[in-house]
Amino acid sequence: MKIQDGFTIDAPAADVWALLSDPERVADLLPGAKMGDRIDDNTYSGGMFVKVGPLAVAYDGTVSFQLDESERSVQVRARGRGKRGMGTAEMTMTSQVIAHGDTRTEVTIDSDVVVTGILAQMGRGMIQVVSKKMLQEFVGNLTKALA
Amino acid sequence: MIPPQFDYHAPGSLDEALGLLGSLDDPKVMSGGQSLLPMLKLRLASPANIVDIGRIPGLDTLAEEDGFLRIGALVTETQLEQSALVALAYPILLDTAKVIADPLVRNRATICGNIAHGDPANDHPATMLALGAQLVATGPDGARTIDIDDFFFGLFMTLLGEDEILTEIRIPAPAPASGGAYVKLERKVGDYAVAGSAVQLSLARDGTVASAGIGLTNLGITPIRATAAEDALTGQAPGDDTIAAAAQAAADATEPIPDRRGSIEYKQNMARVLTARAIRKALARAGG
Amino acid sequence: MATHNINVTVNGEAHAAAVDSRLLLVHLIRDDLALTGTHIGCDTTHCGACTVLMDGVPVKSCTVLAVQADGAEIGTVEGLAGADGMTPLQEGFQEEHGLQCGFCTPGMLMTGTALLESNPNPSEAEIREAISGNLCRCTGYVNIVKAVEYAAAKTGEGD
Amino acid sequence: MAPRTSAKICGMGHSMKRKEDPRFLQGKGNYIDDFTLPGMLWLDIVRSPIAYGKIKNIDSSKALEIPGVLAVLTGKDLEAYGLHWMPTLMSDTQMVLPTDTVMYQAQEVAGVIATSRYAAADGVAAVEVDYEPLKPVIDPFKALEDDAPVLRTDKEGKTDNHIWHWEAGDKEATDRIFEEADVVVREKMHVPRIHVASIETCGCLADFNPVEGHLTVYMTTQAPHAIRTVLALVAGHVGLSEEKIRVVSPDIGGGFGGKVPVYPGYVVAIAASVVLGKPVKWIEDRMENLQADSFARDYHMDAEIAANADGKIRALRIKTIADHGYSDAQAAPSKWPAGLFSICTGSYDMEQAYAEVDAVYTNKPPGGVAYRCSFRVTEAVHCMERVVDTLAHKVGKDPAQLREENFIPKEAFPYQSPLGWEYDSGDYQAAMDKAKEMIGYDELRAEQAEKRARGELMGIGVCSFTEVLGAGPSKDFDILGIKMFDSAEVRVHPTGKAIARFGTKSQGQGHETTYAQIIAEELGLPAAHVQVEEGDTDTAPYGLGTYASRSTPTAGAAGAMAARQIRDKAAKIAAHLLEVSEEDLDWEPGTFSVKGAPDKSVSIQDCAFAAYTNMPPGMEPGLEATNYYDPPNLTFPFGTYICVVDIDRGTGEVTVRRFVAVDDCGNIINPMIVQGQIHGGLTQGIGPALYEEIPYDEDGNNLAGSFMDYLVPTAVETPAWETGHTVTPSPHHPLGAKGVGESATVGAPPAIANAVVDALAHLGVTHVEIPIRPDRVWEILREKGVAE
Repeated sequence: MKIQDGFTIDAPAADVWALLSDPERVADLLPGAKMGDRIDDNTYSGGMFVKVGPLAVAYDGTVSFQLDESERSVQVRARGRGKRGMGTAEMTMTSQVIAHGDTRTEVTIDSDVVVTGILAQMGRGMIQVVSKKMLQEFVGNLTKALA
Repeated sequence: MIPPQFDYHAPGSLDEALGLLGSLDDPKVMSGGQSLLPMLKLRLASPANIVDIGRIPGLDTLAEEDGFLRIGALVTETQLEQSALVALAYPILLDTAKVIADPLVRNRATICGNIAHGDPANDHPATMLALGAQLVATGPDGARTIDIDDFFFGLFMTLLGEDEILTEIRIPAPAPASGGAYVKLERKVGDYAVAGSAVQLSLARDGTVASAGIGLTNLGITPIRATAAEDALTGQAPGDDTIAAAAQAAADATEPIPDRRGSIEYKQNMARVLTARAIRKALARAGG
Repeated sequence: MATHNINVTVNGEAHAAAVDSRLLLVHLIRDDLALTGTHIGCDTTHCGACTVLMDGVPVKSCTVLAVQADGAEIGTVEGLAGADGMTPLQEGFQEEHGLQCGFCTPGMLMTGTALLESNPNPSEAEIREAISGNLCRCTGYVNIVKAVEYAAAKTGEGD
Repeated sequence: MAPRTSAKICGMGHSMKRKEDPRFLQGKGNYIDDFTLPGMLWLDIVRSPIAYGKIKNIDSSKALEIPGVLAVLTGKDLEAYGLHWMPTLMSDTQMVLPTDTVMYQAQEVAGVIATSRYAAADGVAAVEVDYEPLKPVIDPFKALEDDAPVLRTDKEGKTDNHIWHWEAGDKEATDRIFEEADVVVREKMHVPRIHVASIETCGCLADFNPVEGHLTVYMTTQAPHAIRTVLALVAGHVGLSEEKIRVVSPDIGGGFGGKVPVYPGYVVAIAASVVLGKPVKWIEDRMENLQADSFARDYHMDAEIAANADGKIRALRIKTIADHGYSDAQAAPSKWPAGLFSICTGSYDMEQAYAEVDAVYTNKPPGGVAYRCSFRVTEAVHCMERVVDTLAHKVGKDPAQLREENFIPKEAFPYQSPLGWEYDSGDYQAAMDKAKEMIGYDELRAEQAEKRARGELMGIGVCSFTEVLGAGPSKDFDILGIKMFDSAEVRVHPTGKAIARFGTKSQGQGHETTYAQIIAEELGLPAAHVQVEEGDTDTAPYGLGTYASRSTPTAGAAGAMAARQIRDKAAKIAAHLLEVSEEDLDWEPGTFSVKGAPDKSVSIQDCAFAAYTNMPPGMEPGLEATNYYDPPNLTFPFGTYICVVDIDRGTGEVTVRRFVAVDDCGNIINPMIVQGQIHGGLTQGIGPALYEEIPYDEDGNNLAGSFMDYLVPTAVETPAWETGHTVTPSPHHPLGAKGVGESATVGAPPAIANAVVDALAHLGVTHVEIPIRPDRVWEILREKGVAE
């Protein structure tokens, strides 16, 4: 499932890029995400906790970052295995920082979310809603962090 | 399918229940268990503790008092269906109860549980929105009343605190010349709604609509109150054009999620069609 | 995980059992009490193969915890009639060919029994509505409806 | 037709109450989950959440820490015994447990064995499997594209996802007719993947005795003997030889074809019992059942009819893509990879036909069970009956009339179809006339016209199907080389009571009653005195089992033949007792009497007693016979179904207002049971027509994996079926019977679909895909501008 989002903010592109290219800070802004140990240059262990009312799923997995300094673009790829046999989740999120003059910056976010297992089967469209909401919160947190 | 491990508690009083909710790790309230137990069996939920309020005396009120119909936490759908009072004065509640799951589930499922679960696909929320119900949440500091309009705020998310129990629903007794109806479209009997529309209205002496409440099921991430649709009816003579306008306003208030039950467009149109039907049925019952 | 000591009466016989919190009533009935007439057909409370009477009310025993049945009277298909007899409803199922593979039948019988208890002369629509929580894959329901009607008529004659 | 025997004997034609009912009605059935053995362990299965991917690691350590969990079996464990793959009934291969790759969501990945079902379930949740997901191939058409990834990399040299090509008929001659025909109509349609959804899921209890090397498997199988042979073939190399395997099929809670194949769970349970030396029980839950096995259909068909301007059909041409999932695990006769799809010319006489099917691998569970269908007959009939309606609308003829004008006339039987079948008998017009009369066809057409004028949507759907049953004649039909005969062994005891054992296995069809009636018909013993047994390979004669409506055509015939052998011997005994020659005897069911002196008689019971006490000199004692019946041809039941629907212009909901089913299954053994079979089949026809489907999303998630979304009709959706019948006996079956279990499942979906299309035909609609969901109908209503 592909989700496109983005925002424009009154901040210099360099500041925005400095934040978005720092894996640990990005992880802080993702709701429910927890960054673990660094596995290699680009990869960390990590966890994700999603709670929707009585329904709660915890994923354990890895997060990898691919930075493209020249394009000011970062691809975050998170892969997790749900605890208690709850299936898998994989998210690829590509963010690009585009300068509009010196003080205005646009960030585009393209995400692709693949959820398998019982949540995808029984979710009645829930994954779509939850993914969108998480992304919106992320954008909100990002905006706040840059303000 | 086998539920995960948990501890089970059956308090004998409301105070004891509230004490358990305050002291236990990761507690979950259960009344009829007809939504919770399937989730446990699918291991979609795994609370450490279940607090079964089913043995608490005094939570089974189903009666009209002080201008309200009071529905206690343990009143089952079947009790609602079998109530002469409900059939006579609150036919919209009977409509709703009759289309929830199946008769066997309804023997254990409770109305309060249906509301507290916060599922936008459940049927009672729309009806309670249409009826302008008040919810009594009892917590460690006593009872508070929550307006149904404020109760649902996200997918499966309600204002009910984790240390609170939804102990009662209070529905204002209908004005004279009132009528209500719940119309649900389902893929087959017992299914969650493709869409559902609850309409409760009252008529003025001149035949115009004096008041209207409209709630919608499974047409967004929360149950929806269609206020624009209510406004479109209120004060109007309920002719075809008015009904069509109100039904369209109800459709416009929806943000359905596309799934196996249909596309966004289909569901929005069903909001329109079902609302028009519910209005007509409510009008007929109001004697209009 | 806590163990609870419960007392249930099943088909008139009192049983004391120590059950885990999560034990489902249907497993207590089938595995612990060896009353295998009550079946399991789904996980999501849809099929009704596990229907039993709990204090006279038909419920899906896969969606009730055994501990919730503490102090309750449970009725299963084995308790409907004496050793060689059949109730008018059981008879109706045979006379009207209301069963084929027999797997849903105990659940249907429990639901039907409760229906006739509360509504001795149900219409076809009422019967269909009453059994709408019990799935049958074999009969197409027509003969199940007739079986309930047979029992209603037979019981009515005796009045 | 009046029964030949008295009500006391209760032979053919009596609506005898079922002998199996009392135990089912009193909760005393013996279904698989009701069995318990001392020391029994439980198997539960870890399943893949992803549709396609590599297994990087399976960590069982946390599961093994759970109290009661004894072992976790993986593909690597089975590989050590060469048991990680097994053959399918179609000679493809299927994983028991994977060693490196999973191919569909819910595939079996590991088995957890524990001392209770609760511990086993906890163990399953605690096994941690790391996957490297791969992009699954879900769409069979995309699977055939050049750049599609090759899924079966285990097959050496496999370079695409194509499984096989099958065709029937004369392509060139058919094409020639299409080139010159006045009218050509064409519809593309999908008969989607559906599930048998018997209320009992699959399961087994495997009990290996390590001292004797003997294995008993109690299992939900419709074909116990074939399963025993397959087990011996699969596991012979580890010491399980056929004389040491006993398969017992107890009471089955519905089969419908879903309990024919060997599923991995059975094999894992057997392996676990062998490894641990204890009985191991495996019972599938509903979600496992709906996600991993028992799938049927999934045929994408492109059908064309060439006709004269007046609607006379000249030729049929069908091209089909069959989605088989990751393995061809159909339960079909070996020489018939597309089953009996070539019955697609149906009830209509035409010059030529050509049908082809290409089977494809995708990342779905293995599919293709013969779900209440004699191997792809459902797909064939849906296709033909839909496109015939398209032709009727195209040439402006009433669909019933167009059918009548194209029926194979009754004088033309035995009829040679252009695709190679020899239809045994038929009178299609009689069934049509009866159905039209029962439903009041002309009045309904008048009502429809009035309603249409008012803008209301009402449709009348007709389906005149022909089935092909009774696989089968050994020259053409086998499964893994085993010819598809079936068998009966009848023993009459000294007191005139009998036991009859059969190679088939009832799953609700009432064999304990109907087989007893067949024996009663032939021997004149009361059916109540004939005990019928099936399902235990140690006691019953070898047979291929019950599916594809084959029990009556094969085992039923075997029972009649065995009974006739007994009667022949009894006649010799009677002649001896009456001191006359055999030629001087008359036979009335149950009694031999002397010609011209009817008061000089002996009963069959007298003969039975004499067979053990006073047999003629030189005669072998006893009164029993065994017959293996190899049918000379298949049987061709038929019928006409007419259905009336109303469509809600607001919501798109379709209501089946009336449904009349007139069936002709030849001579009838038990009218009550036949009617019950029709009722059930019709309900399994309205299911796929309006509600049931197993869809997948692009990631391979099964979107109808529970009864929450797999919409089995309840008593509320199901109409009050109206049934009738005509009788056209099969000329070659010993009883003139044809078999009936599946006609209604086959005939109902096109009748309903045709009714919906008929309601919309004046708007230019020619086709609606099944299941005909309200949203699907509403989209059409909106497009045509008639939505409310």
